[in-house]
Amino acid sequence: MNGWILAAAVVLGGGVGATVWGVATGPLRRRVVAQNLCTAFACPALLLLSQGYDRPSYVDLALVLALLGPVGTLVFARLLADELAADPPSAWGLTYAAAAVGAVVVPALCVATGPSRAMAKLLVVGALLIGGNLLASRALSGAFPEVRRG
Amino acid sequence: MDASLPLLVAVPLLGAALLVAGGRLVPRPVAETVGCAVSAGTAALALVLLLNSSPPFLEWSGGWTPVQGQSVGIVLIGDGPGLGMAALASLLTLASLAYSWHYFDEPPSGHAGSFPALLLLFQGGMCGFAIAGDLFNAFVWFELMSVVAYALTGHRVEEARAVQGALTFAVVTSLGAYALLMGIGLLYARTGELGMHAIGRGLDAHGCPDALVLAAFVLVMTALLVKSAAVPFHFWLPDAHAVAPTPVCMLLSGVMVELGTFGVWRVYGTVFSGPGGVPAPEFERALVTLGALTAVIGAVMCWYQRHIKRLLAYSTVAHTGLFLIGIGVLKPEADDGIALYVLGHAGVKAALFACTGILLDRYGSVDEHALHGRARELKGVAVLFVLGALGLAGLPPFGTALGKSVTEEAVGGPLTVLYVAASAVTAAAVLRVAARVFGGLGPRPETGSGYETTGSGERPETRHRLSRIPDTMTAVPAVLLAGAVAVGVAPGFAKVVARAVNETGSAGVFTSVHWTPAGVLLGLVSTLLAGVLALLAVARPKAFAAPDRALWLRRLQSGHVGDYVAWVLVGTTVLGALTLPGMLGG
Amino acid sequence: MSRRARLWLVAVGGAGLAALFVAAALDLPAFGGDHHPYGDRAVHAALTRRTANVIASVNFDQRAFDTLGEMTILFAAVIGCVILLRRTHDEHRGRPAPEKVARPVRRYSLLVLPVALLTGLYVIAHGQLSPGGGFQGGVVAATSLHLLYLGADYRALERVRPVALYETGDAIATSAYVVTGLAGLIGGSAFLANTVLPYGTFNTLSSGGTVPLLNAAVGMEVACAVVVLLARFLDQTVEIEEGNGK
Amino acid sequence: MMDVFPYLVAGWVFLTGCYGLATSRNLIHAVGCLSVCQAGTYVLLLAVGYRDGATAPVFSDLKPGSRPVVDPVVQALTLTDVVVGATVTALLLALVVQISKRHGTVDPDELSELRG
Amino acid sequence: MADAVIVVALLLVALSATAAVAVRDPARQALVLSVLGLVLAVLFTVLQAPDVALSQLAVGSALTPLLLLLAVHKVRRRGKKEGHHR
Repeated sequence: MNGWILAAAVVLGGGVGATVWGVATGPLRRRVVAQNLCTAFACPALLLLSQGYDRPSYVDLALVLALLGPVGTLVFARLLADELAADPPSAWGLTYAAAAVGAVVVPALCVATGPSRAMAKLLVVGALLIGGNLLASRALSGAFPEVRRG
Repeated sequence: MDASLPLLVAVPLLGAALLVAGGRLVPRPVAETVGCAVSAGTAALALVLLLNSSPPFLEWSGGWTPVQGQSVGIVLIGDGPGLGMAALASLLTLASLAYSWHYFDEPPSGHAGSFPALLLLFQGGMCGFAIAGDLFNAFVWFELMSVVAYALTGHRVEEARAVQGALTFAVVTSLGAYALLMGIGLLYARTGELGMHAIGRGLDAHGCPDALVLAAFVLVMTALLVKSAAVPFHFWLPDAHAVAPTPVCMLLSGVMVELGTFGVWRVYGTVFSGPGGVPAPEFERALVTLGALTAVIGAVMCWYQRHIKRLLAYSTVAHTGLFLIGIGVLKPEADDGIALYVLGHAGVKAALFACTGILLDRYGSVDEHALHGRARELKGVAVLFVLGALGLAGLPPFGTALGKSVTEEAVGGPLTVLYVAASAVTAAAVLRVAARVFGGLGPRPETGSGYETTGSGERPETRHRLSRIPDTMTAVPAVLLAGAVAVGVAPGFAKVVARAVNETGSAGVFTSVHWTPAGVLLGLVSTLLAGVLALLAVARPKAFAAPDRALWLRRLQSGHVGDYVAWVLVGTTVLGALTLPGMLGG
Repeated sequence: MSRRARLWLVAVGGAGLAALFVAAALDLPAFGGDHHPYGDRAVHAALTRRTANVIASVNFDQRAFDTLGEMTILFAAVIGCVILLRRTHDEHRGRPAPEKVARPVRRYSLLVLPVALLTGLYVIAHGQLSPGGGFQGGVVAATSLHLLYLGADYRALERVRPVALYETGDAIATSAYVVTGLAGLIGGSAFLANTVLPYGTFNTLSSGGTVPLLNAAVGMEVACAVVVLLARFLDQTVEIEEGNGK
Repeated sequence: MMDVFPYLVAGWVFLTGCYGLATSRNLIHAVGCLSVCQAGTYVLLLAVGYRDGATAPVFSDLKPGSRPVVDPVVQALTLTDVVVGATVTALLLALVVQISKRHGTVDPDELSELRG
Repeated sequence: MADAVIVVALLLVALSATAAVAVRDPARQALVLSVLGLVLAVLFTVLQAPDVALSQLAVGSALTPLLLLLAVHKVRRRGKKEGHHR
């Protein structure tokens, strides 16, 4: 057992566990936020696991998740827009907390890997993850002025 | 020669892919011709391989022949029964392609090739399942066959019944497939192998059977029994077969259901028949019990139907029950009989569906009551329909009669009575339909609205209602019936079939199969019984068609997906309970 | 059947199956055990064929026949969906109203689209080396195209997505897989035999003989198939309306 | 406990899916339940192939033979299974969409055809 | 000790699978299913099956929820329209 895996277990048990509970109960606005946060917690956990197992190739998983996770949330934001407009979610505290997990994990891993191609990949994953999550979160809360497009 | 075994799958798949790729560019007749040609080519290949399959051979896909008895590849079995089923599936696909030739419903624009392509994929899936010697590979082809069948069943999306039947079919069969996968997982955990023979050896090496073997057996059999529609896994079948387009019904009832039965035979024979598997008495108890129940319920429900396709679907259920009994008794003679019975039944049942399709396309209804006397003008179709009914009853010299009589002698005792009764009742129901619809005999039945599915309100499957019956649509059932007769009378054919079955099935015990006076007599008895029952039903509709007595049984067939899933769960438990007693001692 | 009766059936059947399964689980070899004869043989076989990702070797070489079935299932499902979700006689095509999209969402989508597409291609191309392969990469690539639907609108998506072309691509990729298999039969020893091409150098893009070819065929097939599937569903949701009169 | 726990989870997931399928009041929900059933099969297969202290048999960043590896065969099987699951889900949803058009409902209790 | 993370992942899978069945509204179920897909991917990773995890991510996080939601949308839109006609 090394510290990386332990950290991953904590992130999974605490963060993802809470989102599973959040997505299963409560009003719709809470559920969509939980779904979004699930990506935000699972992705750092995958990065930690990759480091813990000493398998750099597992980083691909986190990369794909960082790309597709927010896309999934945007799908929900788009297709559930009517229901969400009536009762917009807003959980900025939690969103920033989740983003912070990513923001802590990625630099820590960068330090562990040292400057290399792997580190560039990690940074890309981190940027995609945090950017995507904040954006998806804002899209859910309907904070954007809407633009009509021809 | 042996290396061409995978082509049985590859050729139809390639044909289907090309049809879809080029379907946009070519007109419909070209697409249909290509479909027929590919299907016929595959059938020819299957027949050639079948003729060369003595002694049976194994083919390793990807050239991974075993090193020191172990391989990492997928094994395909080229033996008589497997190749026979592949040939049967291919020939029936050809028949249904010919039947749908030019007349079947208009394809969506730009997709002229999609219906023949789906039939070819179906053929590929069935051939793959028939020759699979690897349990997971069998799952893959099982799933391909199922996925294509769902799409084909729901093909007429404008029919409310079609989409509902297709969904029920899809949910129940998929659940069965996932059960099969759980079973594969358990077997892989125990033996670390996927080839059927390899798993069998692994189980034997482990010693006496235990709960794991029992659970794996139940889960694997659940999938195959769902496919072969044994009670209580059978509920999807009438719903799906009654709503599928006629050419598809011919395939579903004619060979897909029988492939499930074949799968039971194959998997038991290769995986579970050794000392580490399921003991023979337990297997026999489970299969004969379920088979008898299936035959009885299928026959009773068949009798009470007025939707003609649904009636035929229930007769398939009844006959599957008879097949399962024959396989369950584990006697070489019964296996031979069932092989012949399946061949004859495929021809007869497909022909009956084809005739019903003509009724649907001509009159826009498949309701026995509404069609009363309306089809008097269709003399030729009437003859074919009656011949089909007699074949179903087991009138010599139909192949069904030969197969049935051989099996009856093998099973003996009360089961023989069941064989006679089930085939007589289902045939009587079909004869009753013939008398009313084509002959206009008896009083016009009342069109009450009980708890039942009527056959009216169905739309023809052709572009317009047919005013003249095209020759292809009558020629196909005629050829199929001729084939069913040929199974019974072609000199030496029965011996060849028996030899091919025994070579793989019965560890070197060879039996001789031929007509016997007793068998002929039993065939005549069941035909006579069918005729008498049908006449009485036509003459005294009130006394014989009182559905109230069977209402509780009919209520079980509720068309509700949840009910059917619940029955599947109950079925697994029953199967487990039936198999359990002898396994406890070990 | 009443809901109550059904619940009873589920309870009885479920309890039986659960008991059976628990009994079986107790007889299973302990989790994490060391007995994997087939697995060990597969690893050995993959290394002799110089394929770094053993799963790719199992999928596209040792058990390539299974993958043929798997991709055919997908192919069949696509044809099935095209047929099941066709526009019927009583329906007509409506003109979808332009969707409102927030500007940041649009920017994000258009920015991520090329990244996701590249990632998909990368995952396909490295299928025989690192985790991934035709299926995973194909889904990612096809999903990325639909960022256009999220970021711009349905009509923008339709412009880059001639469905007919993707249907043909799907069919061509499927035939390519079968034809590669036939090449193994004609030029080598057996159907789908990986003996036609040299095995190359371990852990490079061209290693593994026909594995990269089959992998690419599956990638193309899956990408096209997912695009067509989603197109059918989007078509139903966005465009097709039921007409009141004909 | 750890020896059988993963298998029990697989069984639980499978049976839960079956329960949901049987009691579902909405066909789209039923399709979701079917995919839960299938998740049970994934868990079982991968649990069967696991080996203590081993890593994935992917040698792009690993020297062959340097560490024990888990069973690749079950992973290939599960991969096939995932694909099959996705396609079956799509096909079933297509049928549900048509059912809602033709029957005007997706509640299985209200589908009144095909009885008896 | 390396088992701890496996146990956590298994528990998460069991919980979210139960939730996916218990949540009866299809749109909300789609949300739970997307989380289930993600949790399964994590489980596959800890069971050392990155290939399967990757395909589960690709299918479970975006594709299946999109299909489910599109179906829900279509069915609901129909329901609304019918309500207007009656």
